[in-house]
Formats: sequence, C-alpha cells, structure tokens
Amino acid sequence: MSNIEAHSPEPSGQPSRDDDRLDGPAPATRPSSQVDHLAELYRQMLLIRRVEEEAARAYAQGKIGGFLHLYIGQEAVAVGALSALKPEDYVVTTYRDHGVAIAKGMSARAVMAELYGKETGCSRGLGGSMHMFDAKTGMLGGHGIVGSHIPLAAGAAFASKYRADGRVTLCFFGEGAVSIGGFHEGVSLAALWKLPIVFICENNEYSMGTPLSRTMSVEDVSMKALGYGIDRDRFFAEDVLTVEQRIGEAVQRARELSLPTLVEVRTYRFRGHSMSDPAKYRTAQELEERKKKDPVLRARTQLTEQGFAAPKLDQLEQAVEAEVMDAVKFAEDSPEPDASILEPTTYDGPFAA
Amino acid sequence: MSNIEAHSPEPSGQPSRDDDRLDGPAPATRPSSQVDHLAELYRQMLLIRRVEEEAARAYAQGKIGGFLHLYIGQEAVAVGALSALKPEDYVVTTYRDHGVAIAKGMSARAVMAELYGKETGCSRGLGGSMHMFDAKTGMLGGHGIVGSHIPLAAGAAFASKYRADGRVTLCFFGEGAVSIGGFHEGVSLAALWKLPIVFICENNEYSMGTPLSRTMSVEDVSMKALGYGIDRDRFFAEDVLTVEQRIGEAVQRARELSLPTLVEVRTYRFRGHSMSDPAKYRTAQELEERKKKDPVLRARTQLTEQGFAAPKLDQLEQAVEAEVMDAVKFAEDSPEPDASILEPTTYDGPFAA
Amino acid sequence: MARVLRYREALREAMTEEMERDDRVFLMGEEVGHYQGAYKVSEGMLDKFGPRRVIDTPIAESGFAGIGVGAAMVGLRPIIEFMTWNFSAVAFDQILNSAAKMRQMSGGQFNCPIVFRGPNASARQVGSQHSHAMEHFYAHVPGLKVLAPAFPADAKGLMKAAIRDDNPVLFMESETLYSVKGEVPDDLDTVPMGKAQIVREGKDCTIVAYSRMTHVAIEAAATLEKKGIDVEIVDLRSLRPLDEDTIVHSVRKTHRCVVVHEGWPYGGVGAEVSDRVQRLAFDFLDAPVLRITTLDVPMPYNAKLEQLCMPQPDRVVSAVERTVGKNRAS
Amino acid sequence: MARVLRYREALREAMTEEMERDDRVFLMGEEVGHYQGAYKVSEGMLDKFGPRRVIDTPIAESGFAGIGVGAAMVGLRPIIEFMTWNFSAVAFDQILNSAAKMRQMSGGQFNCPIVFRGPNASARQVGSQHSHAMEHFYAHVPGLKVLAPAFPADAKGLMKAAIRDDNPVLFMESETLYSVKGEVPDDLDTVPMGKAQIVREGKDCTIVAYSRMTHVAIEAAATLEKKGIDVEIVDLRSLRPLDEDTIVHSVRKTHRCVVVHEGWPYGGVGAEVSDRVQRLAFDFLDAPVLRITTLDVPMPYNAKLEQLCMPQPDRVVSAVERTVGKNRAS
Ligand SMILES: Cc1ncc(C[n+]2csc(CCOP(=O)(O)OP(=O)(O)O)c2C)c(N)n1
Ligand SMILES: Cc1ncc(C[n+]2csc(CCOP(=O)(O)OP(=O)(O)O)c2C)c(N)n1
Ligand SMILES: [Mg+2]
Ligand SMILES: [Mg+2]
Repeated sequence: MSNIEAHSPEPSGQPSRDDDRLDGPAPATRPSSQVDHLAELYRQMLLIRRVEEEAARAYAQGKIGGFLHLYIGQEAVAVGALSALKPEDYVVTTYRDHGVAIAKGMSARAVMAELYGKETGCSRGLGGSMHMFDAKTGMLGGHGIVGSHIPLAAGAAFASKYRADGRVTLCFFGEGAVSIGGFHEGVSLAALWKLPIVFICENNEYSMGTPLSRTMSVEDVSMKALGYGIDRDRFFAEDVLTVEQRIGEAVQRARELSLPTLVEVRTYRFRGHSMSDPAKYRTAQELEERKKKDPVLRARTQLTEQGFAAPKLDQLEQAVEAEVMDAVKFAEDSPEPDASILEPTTYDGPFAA
Repeated sequence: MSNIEAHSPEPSGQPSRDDDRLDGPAPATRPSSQVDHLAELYRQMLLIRRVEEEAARAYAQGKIGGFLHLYIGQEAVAVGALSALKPEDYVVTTYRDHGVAIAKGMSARAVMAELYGKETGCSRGLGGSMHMFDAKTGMLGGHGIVGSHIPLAAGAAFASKYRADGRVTLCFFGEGAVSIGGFHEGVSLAALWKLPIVFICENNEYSMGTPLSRTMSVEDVSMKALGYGIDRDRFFAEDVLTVEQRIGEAVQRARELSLPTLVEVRTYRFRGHSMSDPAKYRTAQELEERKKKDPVLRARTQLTEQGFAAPKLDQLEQAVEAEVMDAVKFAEDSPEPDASILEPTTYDGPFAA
Repeated sequence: MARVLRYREALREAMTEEMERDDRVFLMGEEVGHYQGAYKVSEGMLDKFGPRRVIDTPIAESGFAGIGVGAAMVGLRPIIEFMTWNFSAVAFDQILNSAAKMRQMSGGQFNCPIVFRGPNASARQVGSQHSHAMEHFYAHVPGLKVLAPAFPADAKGLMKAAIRDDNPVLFMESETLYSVKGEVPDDLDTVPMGKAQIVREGKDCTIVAYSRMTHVAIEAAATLEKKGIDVEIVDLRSLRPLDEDTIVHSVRKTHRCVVVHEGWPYGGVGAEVSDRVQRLAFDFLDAPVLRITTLDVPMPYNAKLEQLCMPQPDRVVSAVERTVGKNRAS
Repeated sequence: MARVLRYREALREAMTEEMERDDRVFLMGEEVGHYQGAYKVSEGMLDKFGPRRVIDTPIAESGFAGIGVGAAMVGLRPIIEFMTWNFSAVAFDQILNSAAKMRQMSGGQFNCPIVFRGPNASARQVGSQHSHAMEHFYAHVPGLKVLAPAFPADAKGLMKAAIRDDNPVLFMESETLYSVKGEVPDDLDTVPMGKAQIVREGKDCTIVAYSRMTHVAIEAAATLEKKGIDVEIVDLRSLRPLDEDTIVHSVRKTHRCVVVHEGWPYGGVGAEVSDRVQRLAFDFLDAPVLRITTLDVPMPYNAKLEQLCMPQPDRVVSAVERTVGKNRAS
C-alpha cells in the first residue's frame, strides 16, 4: 500500500494519520478454505450492516448531520466486488459510500468518526457521510455530484496505464447516473483509451423516488456497452460469491488486457434514499419481498448449511458487534477538528474578508 | 409560418423584419415532375456552394471576420434532409450552419449580410457565421458549443409534443459531438419521452484535425442508438435524393409515431475545419478521391442524364449566380448595426460601469 | 386581507396560479412530480396539473435545462427546478451559453422566457459540494436576471413576475427558508424585479442583505439596537438587475455600509455592492464598506466548523460596530 | 543572457522543461498532438514526447478534465488544455466540485496538482459564445489558483510554478497575446504565484490590470504622459491569490485607482480589487476606484460593436482623467 504513498504528489500532501485508521480487515487476503472465505465476506457485510444501523440511530439522536445514504441491502455488491481486488487497486464511488469504504479496508472507527464529524474520521470530519476517502487503502471517495466521479475513476485508471502499475480501478454508481453526461464521457474515454477499469452500475431500481422505468428508455442498463464497444455483464447481487466471481472476470479483463467492462449489478436498498426519505413510492409488499433476499442473511444461512460451526459464527458476530460498539465509542470520544484545519487544506492565499 | 409567430413568446420578442429577408426558395414545395424536383434541390445546393465560395473570398479580403466554417462538400445533407420537412418544422444545427439556414429557406442576402456583420443580416450582425437564426423559417440556430444545441433541439421537439402541433425537429451535429455529454443527455431524454425529432450526425470523418478513429471506440456512430432503444439509419450522402428519402422515413416516424431516430449520414468536407485550417492532417489524394463524389456535380450530371434541358439548366445556374451576386452587393451596401441595438437585446438593468 | 404562508407554499401558489393562467407554463425537474418535490415545494402539483405539465426528469441537468431553453425559444414558458442550485454546475454551459445568449445572438428573434429555480447556498452539514451560493456566478452574466427573496410575499410576487418575464430568470430559494412564515396579501399579483426594499429604517449604518441573510441582518439589528446603534436594512430581493439607487440613497443617509451574504467573498455580489457604493456614495462614506460572507474555504461537514464559516449575526454586529467606530480621517 | 520569445513559445518551453524534468507531467487536450495545437502552443511536443504524454482527446471537456483530476489524485501532474476557456463551461462542475474541493473534502489526503490552461477572453469577432473572460467565475472559488500573465517571461515562469504546485491552477492565456514577443532570461526558473509587479512607476494614479489589458494600460499610460498625467501600472499576473499588498501600497502612494480587465463588470475581479482598495486604502483615496471592463452585454459579432464593447486605451485614459480630476469633498 506504500505504493500509493509513493505515487502521491508530495509527502506534505499526506498528513500523518492515526494508526487506528488502519485497523479492520485486509479485504483481499484469501483464507485457505472456501467456507472461511465466505465467512470473511459475511463478516464484512455484517460489519457494514451494523455500522449503518448504528449510524441511523446516531442520526436520529442528532449526533450525525447532513445527508446519510444507507447501503443496507446492497452489501453484497461492495463486499463481493472489492474482494476481487488487490489492496493497491483503486475504488471510486458515490455519496452512498460506507459499504465500499469498509469493504476496501477502512476501519469502522474511521467511518463512524467521520459521520460524527470528528477529527479522527477518515476525512478528519470535513467530508462527512458522502465524502469518505482513504489514501492508504486506495479509496478515492465518496462523491456527491451524480456522474461526476465516473471521469475521476477513469482518471485513476488512466494513471495506472500511464505508469503501467498493474492496478485496476472499480467505479460504482447508481442506475440514475446513467442518464447524465459524466457517465457517457467517462465510459467513452475509458473505452477509446482501453483503460483498466470496471464500471459497476448498482441498479437498485430507484433513483430517489423514481423507478428505472421513468429514467431510461432501455431498462437493461448494460445495453449501453454496445454503443461503446466494451464488454458487459448483468446479474443479481443476492449471492456475494457470485458478485465476487463475476466482477472478478471483469477485473481480470482490466488487469490482463487493459479493457473496461460495464457491469450492471441488480440490487435493492432496504432503506429510503437518505434518512429524510420515507420511501412512499414503493409498497410494503415490494420491500418485504426483497428483504427475503437479504444478501447478509443469505450468506449466514449458506455458512450454517456449509457446516461453519455455530460457536465460530457466534464468535464472529460478537467480534463484529464489539468492533461496531468500539467504533461508536471511539467516535463519541474523539475530538472535533479545530478551525486551524481549514486553512492548510485549502489554498494558502489570504482570506478575502 | 405565422404558426411560429403565434407560438412565440411575445410579439415584442419578434422585431419586424426586412421583407427581403424572406426571399429565396420555399424548400418544401414539391414541383410536379421528379426532374424538376431534383433541379430544385440542385439549385439549392448550388446556391449554398456559391454563397460559401463568395464568403470565402470576402473572408480573404477581410470583409468577414471571426470563424467561418464552410459546408462545401456536405450540401446534399442539408438540402436533402430539409427537403423532407414542412415549412413549419424546426431545425437546429452547429456553427457550420450556412447550408442548413439556406436549405430551410433563409435568403442568400440574409446569410451574406450576417457574415458581413450588417444590420440586415439574419441575426442583425450580432451573431455572425456561427449563429444564423430565422424565426420565420423555423431555423433555431447556429450554435457554437459542441453538443449543447442537441438538448435545445430536443426542447423544440418537446414543445411540439406538448402543444401537439405536429411539427418535427431536425437536429444536425458532427461526429465529433457524439463524445460529449450534451449528445447523451439530449438523445436519452428524447428517447425516454418519445419526442418527434431526428438526430442527424453528419459524419464527415474529421473533428477538426482528428479522424473518427481517434475519437470513438465504435466507428459506426449509429450503434449508439442501441443503448437508447431508438431507431437508427446510416448511409452515404452523395445522392441528395437518397438523403431526402432516408431522412424522410425518420421524419415520418417522428411525425406519425412521435419517435426519435439517430441517423448517421456519411459525408466529407472539402475545405478545412475553418478558414484558418490548412487541413494538413489529410492527404491530397484522399481529398481528390472524395471530390470525385461531389454531390453538387453529381446532381448536375443526373439532371442532364435525365434530360433536363441545357437552356433551363443554364437559366437556373445564371439565376443562382445573380442571386449570389445580389446577396454580396446587398451585404456590401447594407448599414452596420448601431450601438443602440445592444441594449434592448439584453437585460434592461443598469450598466454596472 | 392577508394570509400567513410558508415560503414553500408561497412559491407553490405562484407557480400554480401562473400555470392556471397560462398553458404555456410547465414545471420540470427531478422528483417534482410523484415524489412531490425533494423539498415539497411542488407538493400536489402533479395531481392538479397532470404529467403533461409537471414533469419528472432523469438526472440530466444540462439535458433538461437545454430542453427548457429550446422549448422557451419556440414559445413555451418553462419552470426548471434544480433539486438544489449546486447541481446547476453541470448545466452551467446551458445557462451561460444558451439561455443568456439566445436573445442577443439571434438578433432579438428568440428570447428565452424561462425560470430556473431551486434551493441555494448552505443547508445543514451537507458538505462542500452541496453548499454553494451559486448566485455569485450567475449575477455576473448579462442576459440573466437573478432573484433571491427573503420573505414569502416577495417569493410569491417575484416568482409570478419571473414566470411572466421574457428573459431567463434564476430564482434562488433556500432550504432553510422554506418553512419560514410570512403574511401574503390575498390580492398580491407580481412584485417588480430590480427593486430592493428597506425592511428596517435606521440612521447609523446600512446593512445590505438578501435571502436568508436578510433574517440574519434583522437579528443583528436587534442586538445593535440594544447597543444604541440604529441600522437600516436594505433587502435586495433582486441581484441582477441590482437596485443601486435604493442602496446608494440609504448609504448617503447613513454614511456607512456592511454587506452580508452567503457564499465566498472574492468577486461576489458583495464585491459588486461594495464597488457601487464606494463609487456612487464616495463623498458620503465615513468608513469603508465591509463584507460579511461565508469564509473563503470549501464548506466543511463538521457542524461547528460549518457555523464558523457561515455569516452569523455576531459577525454582522461586530462589523457594524467597526464601521460605526471608524471616522474618516481628513 | 536573455532571448526574445513569443508568449506561445514561452509557454511551450515551460511545459517542455517541466515534462523533461518530471515524468508525472503530461499534456492532454483537443488537437494538442497531431494538429500541433489549435493555436500552436504545443507545436512539436507530440514528436518530442510521444502519444503517451501528449494526448489528443475527443470533444469531452468534463470527461478529460475529470480524468485529469482523477490522475492528479493518484500522483500524476496533468496539464489539461481547453482549446479555449469558453469550453470549460461544460467542465465547470469538475473544476468547482472535484478539483477545488478534493483536498479539503478528503481531509487533506488527496491534493490535486493539475494545471488547466488555454486562451481566454475575446479573440476577434468570434461571437458571444466564444468571447468569455472565464477568470471572473474561477477567481471566486477557494481551492483554485488563477493566473493571467501579460508577458512571455511571466508566462514561462508562472507556468513552471503552476506545474510544480500541488493545487489546481487555472492558467489564462490569450489568443491575442500568443504572438507577443518579450525577453526571457535564459536562467529563468519559476516566477512566484501571488505576486503582482509594477510595470510602470508613477505618482498620479494606479492602474491595475492583467493579461492583455496590461498592454492596453501601457498604451493608455503613454497617452496620459503626454497629457502630463503620470500613472503607475500594477500588473497582477496572479488573480487568486491576489497580491493586495502591492495594489494597496501603490494606491496609498497615488491616492487613485482604475482597474482594467476584459469580461463583465458585475462581481468580476475588478469588483474584488475595488472592494479591497476602498477597504484597505480608504483614508488614502482621493477619488472612487473606477473599473474599465467589457460592456455588460453578450459580445456582438460585428467588428465595430465588438471594439465598442471591449476595454480600449481611450476609455482607460478618460477614466484616469476623471479620477485625477476628482478631489475628495471634505
Ligand atoms: C448532478 C446531480 N443531480 C442531482 C443530485 C441529487 N441526487 C443525489 S442522489 C440522487 C439519486 C441517484 O440515484 P441512483 O444514481 O440510482 O443512485 P442510488 O441513490 O440509487 O444509489 C439524486 C437525484 C446530485 N447529487 N447530483
Ligand atoms: C464544447 C466544445 N469544445 C470544443 C469546441 C471547439 N470545436 C469547434 S468545432 C470542433 C470540432 C467538431 O467536429 P465535428 O463535431 O465532427 O463537426 P464538424 O466540424 O466536422 O462539422 C471543435 C473541437 C467547441 N466549439 N465546443
Ligand atoms: Mg438507484
Ligand atoms: Mg466532423
């Protein structure tokens, strides 16, 4: 990972970071047995789920402000996809970024502290929920303008090709982003220049309150690949191992052939668009139906079916619980950033007033 | 055409116009015989060709300034396409707009006077070569930012659907515009909302000095239609009647079914991108090859082959020549706009300095 | 007679009345219909007018902004909602190059009767990409009109005027104002654009403000009154055209001026006001014009830092005290 | 020793030297390679550095601006050319929301060492969509640096400084300056950003200008000298950060100030300078600060009207005469 440091503009640009920021799972370490591997993916999904449930609670208590877009229901996408990467690979995503951040290796502490706006947060309390960044794990954010991060991701992939560093970039976005220019320009250029990138459209069927049918004339998002002459894939993300395997194929295409792929992953968010959204635009039945396919529960069931011992499972879940509670306490106890942080992180000219 | 007036925001918004602005051919009047029809299309193409040749000369003499993007070599596209429209239909195009303006019914006088920056120009000398507008003939401009006029065209088509006025909008753009967000957003929305519009990509193989192969990963531009689920067509524009017929099909689809079509018309420009471009990026042989397929000459040959009498042809060409010379003289003799024109065409607040 | 309405309701009434009056007027934007508006400004309008006139869009601001301009060119009168003005950044070109230029570059043939509207400036802890005061970019541009009312009555009257105007009008609302209540006369028609109003008369110093900052100025005025300082507050309402007469007339009386707005200081609306005041009231000024603005940094997420960056009544109070304390050396 | 170079050549030398010294630096834009640059600034660079480092792009400004920012985040140092700054309007969001915000919103983890460059402001009769002075939009934004040198030596030295800086730097050139010649010291390395320079010393009035307008100011100064008026000219070179010390120091000496720039007046760089001068030199001013700018209208195509709209030496002369004629009432 020091690679990333090596390529970062100036040491000065990288303020020293609290070591606790680097705890948490190393996502791409492959355990010997497949069951243990599934257990690790389950652990990550559960961690994301629990971190967000606690975040929702803290939000209700007014300890977290602004927008909070929960990933609950979509965990298999980030965990499966990131598990197909190497630690030095890059990832770029939207404002719905907690899952991706944790799956890429960010600690629950760094995420929770950021949500609390604390100095120990991944972005030192300046970014918040929508702007999770971590130079050490190759997490390039957390971006708030729909579509605008897609060219940024292509830029990271461009840099990898320019330096021949063998890295792959994953770019996540929602199906609502496919209608905007940033998607078109980012994918066009990646296709033209054969960049090592995988475009992952998380089709959760809604863009805020708008169903896919009212945002796109072609409901199969992956069809867009035809216009760019790149490979495409499309599947449901209920099974985390399926996600890992299918994204893995695209990652391999990127790494070995330096070719981009557009992958439409079909998923569903169990919560509203953000905390302020009561999600009146969908029926309770629809939601219940989809919750039956909860990827976290599914992985858990698979584990028990595959004979993952109950005590081990219990231990794993308690460890996750402990990690989450520790993260909350850490966030609560951490100091707020001081005003002095504002100046050095912006241009060093004189204030105008 | 008074229709357009009826729908325009306020009479006040439509300053009274010199009648001479309305001379020139009514593009969609169908002469009885097919030969006479071809003769009319030939007349329009020749008029465009000669107006631009004279404009190039005046430019060299410093009588025309700024950018001058000639349409020479592409005349069959505008003339064939516009001939498939009704007078009240709308057209929107790029900075390479003289051909479209004339084919839609703008007079040579109005075009030449605009190029000279005179008050009698179609845009009263304020727009220049890139910004030819004519409310009376439904010519919605002449736009300078690549791709940005595509949503405007979709907006005109949106208005037609909103008012159920039965109009169709044609939108012209170069193959270089297909990589930009404006193309994607304009076409996406037109496809989603089923707008009565025809997107005509004039693929002249170069975007300034860049050949198509270096701007797009898929050389068949019409393939983009697949991602939007709209109809597509693709053909060479050497024969003006072919253009008329093929665009006619798309126009019919727009008018009768309110469905958009993406049409890639393959053409070639004989001059540089603009007057300042020596076009070193292509070989003399390539240019000579393409000039053999000059659509204007081809139409003339067809006419003689089809027995269009030499005296009539002679008469037609002399009439065009007279019209062009009259336009030049008109432009030379016309007054420059007075500074007083600036204020009323902009907001009426106080100047700040 | 008058009723008490929320800012949000005043806007809704204005749009509804204009749509009832003129079929050419329609509302288009993200979540304006089925979702009833991201901030509920258009609540109920889809039911009332149907999907032909209340149109939900995909996320494609430059696309639907451009569609609005194209529709306006041929005679419709679109109201385009940006879910927030921050997102107009991706449609910047359509506003700068299409909407603002159309009338002049067509020699007066095509004007562009369109309203762009939505919440502007800071909300609460929404971070650096979602807290822009975009009026500072747009007020710079001839061919546009830019409005930023502070009260429900002005919001209603100016919105009606904007919809009837033949120029592109950018209407700056505020998430933090939507629930603010105010009296709205039953017979209110349009409020003229380009006219500021004195919301508090005073003799010691002129405070120029608009949108939410007018309320901050009023709060500061109360504190200053206790300190024996009597300020006059000019609520601009309209940023372009700018009512320099009202500003200058007030400053010639008070001899002092403080401008308050959200957004960064460099070349903002405040800089423009400052220039006009020093130019047109030069001999009347007893102290330099001071500006209280959002600090010159990207907006931080942390709540305390965000409040620190934003203009607060106490900063306005101390600025006024500084100007009142100052006496011209001569 | 020094050589005489054209502005265009000075820029090319700066980019070439920095690319030779640092493999992380590359040039990307429309027609920068095979075509040798729309305005020949990058002539010969493709042959010298090859297609890996001199990259022709399709027409997709927001796409390649974003690619530049993404590449800068992970350690490259892109130079992104906009064929003209007008076209940055379609990439506005990437500059405002990605480039300017990245460092702060990532808590200082990702800075953005990128240079955006190209010709800015008016050319000749290119019409309203192609004549924008875009610096007025960007100078407003914290997180960006904005440069606008007038002379070849500054163009070279500032371009080298910009490429080595870890912040996004916007470099404003001018089609009408590319062929201007000037002495460039052989040993010239970087010229510091944020420092203005006095290009003419004088005692009667300070003229603040930058880019092409510095040359207009010099022309006006010659005329004024004949009339017995001795002006001092401050060439800003850097718009953000703005060297207010040099400006204020000069005005405290001359007691008068005229700001000259292309682009519209409302909330432009001139308004900012005007505000700082009236605030920081209040007791020294004998006359209001005046601004000479492009008239507040979209740029017309007609040659005479275009010249009428643009700042001309004679307008600068009469503005200076007005300020010098004025004496503070007291
Ligand atoms: C350019 C832009 N327009 C609008 C918004 C407001 N907005 C934020 S998220 C969102 C919906 C995005 O839906 P989708 O892309 O499907 O992602 P999801 O939220 O479902 O994960 C909208 C409209 C924005 N952030 N940026
Ligand atoms: C957004 C934008 N970027 C760049 C330019 C400069 N430019 C004008 S025309 C042109 C080439 C367009 O080529 P194409 O779309 O193929 O149309 P053609 O000129 O061949 O008719 C370019 C790069 C522009 N006008 N707008
Ligand atoms: Mg979605
Ligand atoms: Mg072309």
